[in-house]
Amino acid sequence: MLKIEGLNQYYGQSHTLWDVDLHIPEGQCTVLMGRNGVGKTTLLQCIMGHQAVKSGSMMLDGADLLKASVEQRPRVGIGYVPQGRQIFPLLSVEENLQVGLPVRARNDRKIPEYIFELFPVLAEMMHRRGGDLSGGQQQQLAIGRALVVNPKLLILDEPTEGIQPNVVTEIGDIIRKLNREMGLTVLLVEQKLPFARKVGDRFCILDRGRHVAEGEMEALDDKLVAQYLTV
Amino acid sequence: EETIKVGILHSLSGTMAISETTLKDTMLMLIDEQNAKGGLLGKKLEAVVVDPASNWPLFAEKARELVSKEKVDAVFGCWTSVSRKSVLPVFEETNSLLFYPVQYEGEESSKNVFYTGAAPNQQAVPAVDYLMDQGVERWVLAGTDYVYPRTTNKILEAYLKAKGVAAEDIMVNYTPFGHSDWQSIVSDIKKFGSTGKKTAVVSTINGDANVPFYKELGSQGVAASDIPVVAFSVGEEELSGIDTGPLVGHLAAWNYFMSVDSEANDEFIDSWQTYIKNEDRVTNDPMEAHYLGFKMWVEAVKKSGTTEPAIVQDSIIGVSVPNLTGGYATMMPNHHITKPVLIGEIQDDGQFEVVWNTAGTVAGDAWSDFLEGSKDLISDWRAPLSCGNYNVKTAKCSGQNF
Amino acid sequence: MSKAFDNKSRGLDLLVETSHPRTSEILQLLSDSQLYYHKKDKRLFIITHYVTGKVAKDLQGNEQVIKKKRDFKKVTLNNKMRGQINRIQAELGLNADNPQQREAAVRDLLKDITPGTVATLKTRFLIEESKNVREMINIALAINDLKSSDDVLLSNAIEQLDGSLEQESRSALVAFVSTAQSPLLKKQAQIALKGIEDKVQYYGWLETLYFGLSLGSVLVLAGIGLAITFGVMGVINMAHGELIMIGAYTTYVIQLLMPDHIEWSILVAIPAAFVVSGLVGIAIERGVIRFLYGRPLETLLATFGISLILQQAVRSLFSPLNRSVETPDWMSGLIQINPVFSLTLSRLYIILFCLVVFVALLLVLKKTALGLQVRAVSQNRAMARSMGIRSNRVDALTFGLGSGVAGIAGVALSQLTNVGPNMGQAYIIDSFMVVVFGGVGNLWGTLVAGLSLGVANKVLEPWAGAVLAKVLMLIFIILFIQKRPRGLFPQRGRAAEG
Amino acid sequence: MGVLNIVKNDRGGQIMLGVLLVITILVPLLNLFVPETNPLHVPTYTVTLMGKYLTLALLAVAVDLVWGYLGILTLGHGAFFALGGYAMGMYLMRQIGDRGVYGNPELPDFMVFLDWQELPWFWQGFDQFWFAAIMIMLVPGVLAFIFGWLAFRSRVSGVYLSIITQAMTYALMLAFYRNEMGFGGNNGLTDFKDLVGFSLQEDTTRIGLFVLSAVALAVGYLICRHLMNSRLGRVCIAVRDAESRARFMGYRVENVKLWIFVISAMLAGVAGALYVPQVGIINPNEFSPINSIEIVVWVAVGGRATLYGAVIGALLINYAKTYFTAELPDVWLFALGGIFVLVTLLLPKGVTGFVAGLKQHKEVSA
Amino acid sequence: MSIISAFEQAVDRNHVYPFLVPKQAPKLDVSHNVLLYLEDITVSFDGFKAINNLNLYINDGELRCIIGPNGAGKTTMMDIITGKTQPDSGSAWFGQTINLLEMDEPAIAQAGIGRKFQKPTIFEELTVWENLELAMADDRNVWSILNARINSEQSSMLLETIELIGLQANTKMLAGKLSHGQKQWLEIGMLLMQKPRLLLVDEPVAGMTHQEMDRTAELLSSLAGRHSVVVVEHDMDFVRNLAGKDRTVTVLHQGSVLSEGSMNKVQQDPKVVEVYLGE
Ligand SMILES: Nc1ncnc2c1ncn2[C@@H]1O[C@H](COP(=O)(O)OP(=O)(O)OP(=O)(O)O)[C@@H](O)[C@H]1O
Ligand SMILES: Nc1ncnc2c1ncn2[C@@H]1O[C@H](COP(=O)(O)OP(=O)(O)OP(=O)(O)O)[C@@H](O)[C@H]1O
Ligand SMILES: NC(N)=O
Ligand SMILES: [Mg+2]
Ligand SMILES: [Mg+2]
Repeated sequence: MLKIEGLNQYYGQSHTLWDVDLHIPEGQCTVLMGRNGVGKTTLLQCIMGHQAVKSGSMMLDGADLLKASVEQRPRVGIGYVPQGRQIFPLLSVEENLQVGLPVRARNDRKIPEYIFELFPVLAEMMHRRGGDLSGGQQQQLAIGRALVVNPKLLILDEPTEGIQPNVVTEIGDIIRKLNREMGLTVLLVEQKLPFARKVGDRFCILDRGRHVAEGEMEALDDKLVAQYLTV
Repeated sequence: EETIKVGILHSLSGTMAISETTLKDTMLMLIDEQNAKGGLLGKKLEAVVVDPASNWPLFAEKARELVSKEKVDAVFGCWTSVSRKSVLPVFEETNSLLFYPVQYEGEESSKNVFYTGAAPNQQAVPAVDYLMDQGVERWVLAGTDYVYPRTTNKILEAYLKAKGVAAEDIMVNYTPFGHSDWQSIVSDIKKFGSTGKKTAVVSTINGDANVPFYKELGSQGVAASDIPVVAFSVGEEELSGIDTGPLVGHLAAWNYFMSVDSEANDEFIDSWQTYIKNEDRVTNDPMEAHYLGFKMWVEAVKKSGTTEPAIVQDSIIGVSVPNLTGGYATMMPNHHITKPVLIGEIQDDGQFEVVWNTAGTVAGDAWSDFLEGSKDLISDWRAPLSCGNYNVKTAKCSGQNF
Repeated sequence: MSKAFDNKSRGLDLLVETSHPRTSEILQLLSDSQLYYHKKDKRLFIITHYVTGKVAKDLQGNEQVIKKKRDFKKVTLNNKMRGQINRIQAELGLNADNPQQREAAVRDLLKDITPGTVATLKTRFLIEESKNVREMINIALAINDLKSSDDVLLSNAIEQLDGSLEQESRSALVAFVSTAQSPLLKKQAQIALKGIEDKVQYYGWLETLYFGLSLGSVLVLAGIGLAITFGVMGVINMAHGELIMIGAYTTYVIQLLMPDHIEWSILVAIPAAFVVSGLVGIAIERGVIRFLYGRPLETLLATFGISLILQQAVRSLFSPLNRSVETPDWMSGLIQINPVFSLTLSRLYIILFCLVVFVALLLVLKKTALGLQVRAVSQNRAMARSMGIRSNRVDALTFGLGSGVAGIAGVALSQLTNVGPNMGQAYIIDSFMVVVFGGVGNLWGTLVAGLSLGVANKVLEPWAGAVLAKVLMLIFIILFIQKRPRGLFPQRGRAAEG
Repeated sequence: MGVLNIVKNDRGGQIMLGVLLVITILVPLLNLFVPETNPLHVPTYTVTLMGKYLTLALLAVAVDLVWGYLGILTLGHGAFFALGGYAMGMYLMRQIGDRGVYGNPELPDFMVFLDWQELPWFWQGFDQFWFAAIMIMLVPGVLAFIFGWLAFRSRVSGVYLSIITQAMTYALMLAFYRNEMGFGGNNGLTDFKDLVGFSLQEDTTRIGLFVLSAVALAVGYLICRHLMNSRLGRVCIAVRDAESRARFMGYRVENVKLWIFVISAMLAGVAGALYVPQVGIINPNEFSPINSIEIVVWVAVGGRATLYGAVIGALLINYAKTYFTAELPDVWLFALGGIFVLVTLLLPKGVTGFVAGLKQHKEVSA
Repeated sequence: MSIISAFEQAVDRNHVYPFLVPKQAPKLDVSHNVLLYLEDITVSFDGFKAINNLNLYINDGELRCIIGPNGAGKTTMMDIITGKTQPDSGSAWFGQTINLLEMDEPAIAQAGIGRKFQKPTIFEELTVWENLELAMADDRNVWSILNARINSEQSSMLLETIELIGLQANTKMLAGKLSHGQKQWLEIGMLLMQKPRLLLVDEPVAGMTHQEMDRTAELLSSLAGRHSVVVVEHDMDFVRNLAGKDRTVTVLHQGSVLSEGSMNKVQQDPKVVEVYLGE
């Protein structure tokens, strides 16, 4: 579905991503892994258009994503749950969700019910300001908000960070459900191995800005872990 | 080719641009005309325009620039008293000439400044005389809180009391620059004026504050026949920015009105409207003052055959030129000039109709006879006295640097 | 000069004495300054528009074309004569058909009650049908009766004047108290006077409140556009005042374009000013501000530059002089509630207008998709874009909205104050003060802040004077912000801190 | 040497101070010893003008200290400048003595003609230079202290702080416009004659003031640089970027802010005091909020949080003003406004940031 | 106070006004071996009780793990201890003598309570080195920080810490440019530099790899004893690792303590399983 080739990115003078290739097959859940600071978030930001790309190509379902502006990317079907959640702090929970409505089809501009089934806490906190929620609640809101745009590809940057264990399990279940039952393609950045193993179909490892390994989740062995994921 | 440089020091931006820009244009016109007549002493006049931007320190800087850098022979400029005070030391230090065209509070006479606007005795006092004559018994002295209104009102208060007006029949009110909400004050004036005694407002309200003031008078229904307002800072130019419909009958005291019927005036208006390429442009009193100041300077230069300020300073005293109202203006030894005093009523076309005028001209008085500190002072720049503030009691010329 | 006026004045008296049927018509013409005389033959003419080419009618209705500007001369009046005419008209008005006119006529006569007027009033009273007019005549007669020495008559007169708010009643009572012989009557008059004073004081407070609300509305109107560009979008918009100014100039231009429909020009000017200022705002946003998001302090610098440019542009385009904007008739005048309390119409409209603008804006921000998008963008631009919000469009529209509202404020201000190149500067400081005092980003805050500052200012003004009142208000704001460091209606909770 | 140590790592400062030193030595020489006919002659007019610019540059440095390093966008620093100016003005007024137009040895002219009978208490002492010199620093310092003590303790910050600083200067402006305040109202204080015995009309006095301004700027700059080199400077930046974090680390943020604010106000006061004798007038307009906003604009044009950027910005804009108001009197606001807009768009870090960027670029490509 | 006595006081040059007396926290006294007392604390936001009658005691030198569902009030509890939030009722004492509720944030920090935030907060415009320098325990009044110089002892401490947090390569880098995980480490480093008596650590390992988590656990364990440490974390592996067998774990739920005891005990508590652990 998403095909990235030869991607290079710079922060000012410093070269952060080096010739990154990344293939996200349709309908699968790909987990992007790597140590702190290797450029995972940066890569996602390139996909979302928040970081300028120096060279390389990026195709979504055959269409050139690099030509799309930031605000078009959700329209072509990308939902984004950023690292650090990025909730609109002064909007209520409901309004946070409503923000994505204009992306939806004209006759279907309301928040889908299933979001509240996935995250009952959101229904409970409907009128509280997003910024007042606890970290975990915000994370759920961020996922819910990304679902409002009806994405084909859901991108999550460390969504379990700061979430209570049973909710982590739940989020895992939900990601799987979205992926397996609703057919959403998922790109997940995750540091926690057990979680990654549980939800991911495939893995993909970055190291110091380079793409160094990928494969089916089963192929992620101790050697790779030791080489790229431990300090 | 050598020219005679004339400096023009009027704000073209900032709060005072509204009044002063016209004076810059007037000066340019006068200089053009003079050049068309062949210039002066066989040389062309050259105007040097700078913009002191309604900023008082900048006035001093620009004045120095004109005198020291541009080497102009005379400067025509300033509107507010503070700008004049700011440049005064520069002109005194460099011993050069400034022509100041605006009515002011008096209490000044500099060797280097020629005051072609009215002193209080040429505007305020006659206006009050007129109103008294019309039966006014209660007085509101309303002004912007700065030196000109304060001094003028001080003089008027002393004058009114001397004429037997009781203290409770005088209401004094000051407002900040650019005051825009006049509701309470107009309402107070209304109340003050509703006791049965004939009441009038003497307004020294300055500049931008006038429009909202008159609008408020209009909307609270204060008609000129009930409580007339006589203003010293509202002329044709100011009226051109106000809907005059509700103001008909309110008064102003000046030494010139555009509506005055005289040949010289017709000619002046014609050349102004031609120069500025706008048939609707009005003329006003400070313009006449510049007109007079410029003519006097030209005469004085011709008389002495040089533009040297030190010499022109002496030769200009006593110079007499026709004014625009059909009389003559003479430069007095105290550097003020003689002027007729006119009272006009606002008409709905934004003009003033003269309803009263002095029989002849009045000489400007640098030092008011109604102020404790200055009633003993006189000014005479002719030798041997050569002093702007000579105390007749102590027979001393208070220490000035020259 | 004044001699001439004295003669004219005597002429008027003569005219009245002849009780010519056209007396009142001529008086009206005089006070409307439509009466002219031909310079040569001294005949009187009626001229409605003194323009060469139009016709002048003489009193017999013969027409004559105006050929030269100086052929005719207006019959001028001075204030004394205007007073005289008013008075004569009042006496004539006593027999007018309209009861309000008759009441006004009696009220005019109160100023100077002579035996002659007493007689006229007494005759009128017999045939008068309107209750109000009879009441007014009674007051006039009572004032007259206070001069008598008959105790019963006096007591009745005092009773009649009790509660009357006419200034003349009060003066008459005050005069009576100071000279009264009978202690009993004196007491009675004092009580009546006290009652009147209390009432006057009460209305005085109402008046202060009204003045305060109207000043407050001006502050709110001036500030509310800024509450959007600055409060919501975070642009320190120093050009806000100039956007107000552009709205005011738009009003002026509209009036120039429709000189025969001044009445309606204001209604046309409101949308026009919104559009013009809005477009200028959009141009500023697209041209400059959009490069500065995330650098709020730099918007200060750039918009300060823009404000200088706009000021000078207006100076170059329209001249540095103030422009005259007329007030349509339906907006001028006042509603006289009673002799000591009246509402000026223009202010009343402005209060209402302010509320309408406020409610409209509130609805836009709270109830529309645009409103939600605006808030989302202002809180987290990058994330909003990732949710599909076209932030460019939203920014331009929002800035345009705020600017347009500033333009509307300009229309309102053109009715109250100068329309000139400096007018923007006069409002920018106050606008920021109001928005910040209310709490940045909160429209309600702006409303409450503006109105309460207006009222407080008007309460302070009588005893502190206009200058000190303003100084005290500023000190109050400084101290208030110590108590509530985020304004009247602060953003609360965790969100505001982070 | 201490001074060199302070600017050890400060290229911009070194250059700026170097140029300042050269000018300070050269200009008086060119004024006094080069004949007027020589093109190299620097007229007194120019010397005074430069002296004025230098005082404004010192003011800009004071603003940069609190805005650039502490993040306090002050829109009221003109007030401290004006207060310093008034303190100097009062001294200069008292120096006039009986040489005023009314010849009153005690009262300034404006008091005489408004019929004041005696000198108000707050004018006492200003006939002594040492007293005035103390007041020049003390008055702005105390006002800044009271204001800052209230505001910082209540944690007023951001635009709220900016607006109340603006309210402060606005209130002072209105108050000083009142004639009853006893500071000459709108006309302010003028007609100064001499300063510690030197006539203000003498060229040598003007040169002295110019040199003094240059020295004040240099000393002010070094003080600020020294402060910012210290750990205190880093705490300032920490406070600017994450105030509450600094608090949780145990720093008394309000004290840090307060002292920097007070120091900055005192520098502004000194700048004002040197400004007044050179321009010859002090009037309430100096308190006007627009003036204070302009100062911030100078700093932004020069480049924030560099100190020397403030100097460059102040000199550049004020020179541009002098130049434009003479050369383009009718349209100069277009030019000045245009500069502000363009600088913001094209040089987001101000002139110094641009130059630094150029250099970096060169280094990288080299 | 009568006017006369007020006047006398005003002229008495030895009189010291209370507001002039520098607020000096009393000396820390842990004679009862308890470092932190939170008793009956309640906080509500717009009617919502975030903390409800909370009682919590931390012993001197203890390492305490606190877990609990999202929104249980863990962060709010830290806000109260560090002076950011004032509780509606209850008391908070640091040792026997220091009343935390009467002190503001800097005073509390100077008394010896350090904190790491849930969302990493560092000074983005300062370098890593400078961040750590500012955090370093030292005199904090304005005059001292103006004259502060880093001595060799402090310098080596800085270097040690930088090595410990693995940012040697980034010493001169502006902290704003670090990645999320690096910022976490930097903030831990800053906490260490502060040498607090009590460390409050809110979700230190969010965004770290497993191995880094182990290192962090090791680090925090090594601090216990000399310092008291309160750790809030959702990662159960990390908590298990940290708590070992005998350290106390507290479970917060809806603003009060749901369960307390050893990890084993807590893990088996059905209430905890239901609201928090799941499965
Ligand atoms: N705005 C920026 N400017 C300069 N460098 C940056 C910026 N943002 C990130 N970096 C650097 O780019 C590198 C990659 O950062 P990125 O945030 O993509 O890492 P990450 O893999 O997501 O790490 P983590 O797991 O800690 O979130 C890091 O070394 C970081 O220091
Ligand atoms: N300022 C506030 N205004 C309103 N509600 C608040 C505020 N601060 C916290 N809350 C609410 O209080 C509750 C407790 O929040 P807190 O952040 O302490 O939870 P937490 O235990 O730290 O959760 P997490 O593990 O997700 O970080 C939450 O429901 C939150 O929404
Ligand atoms: N002189 C005046 N009007 O300021
Ligand atoms: Mg990341
Ligand atoms: Mg938390």
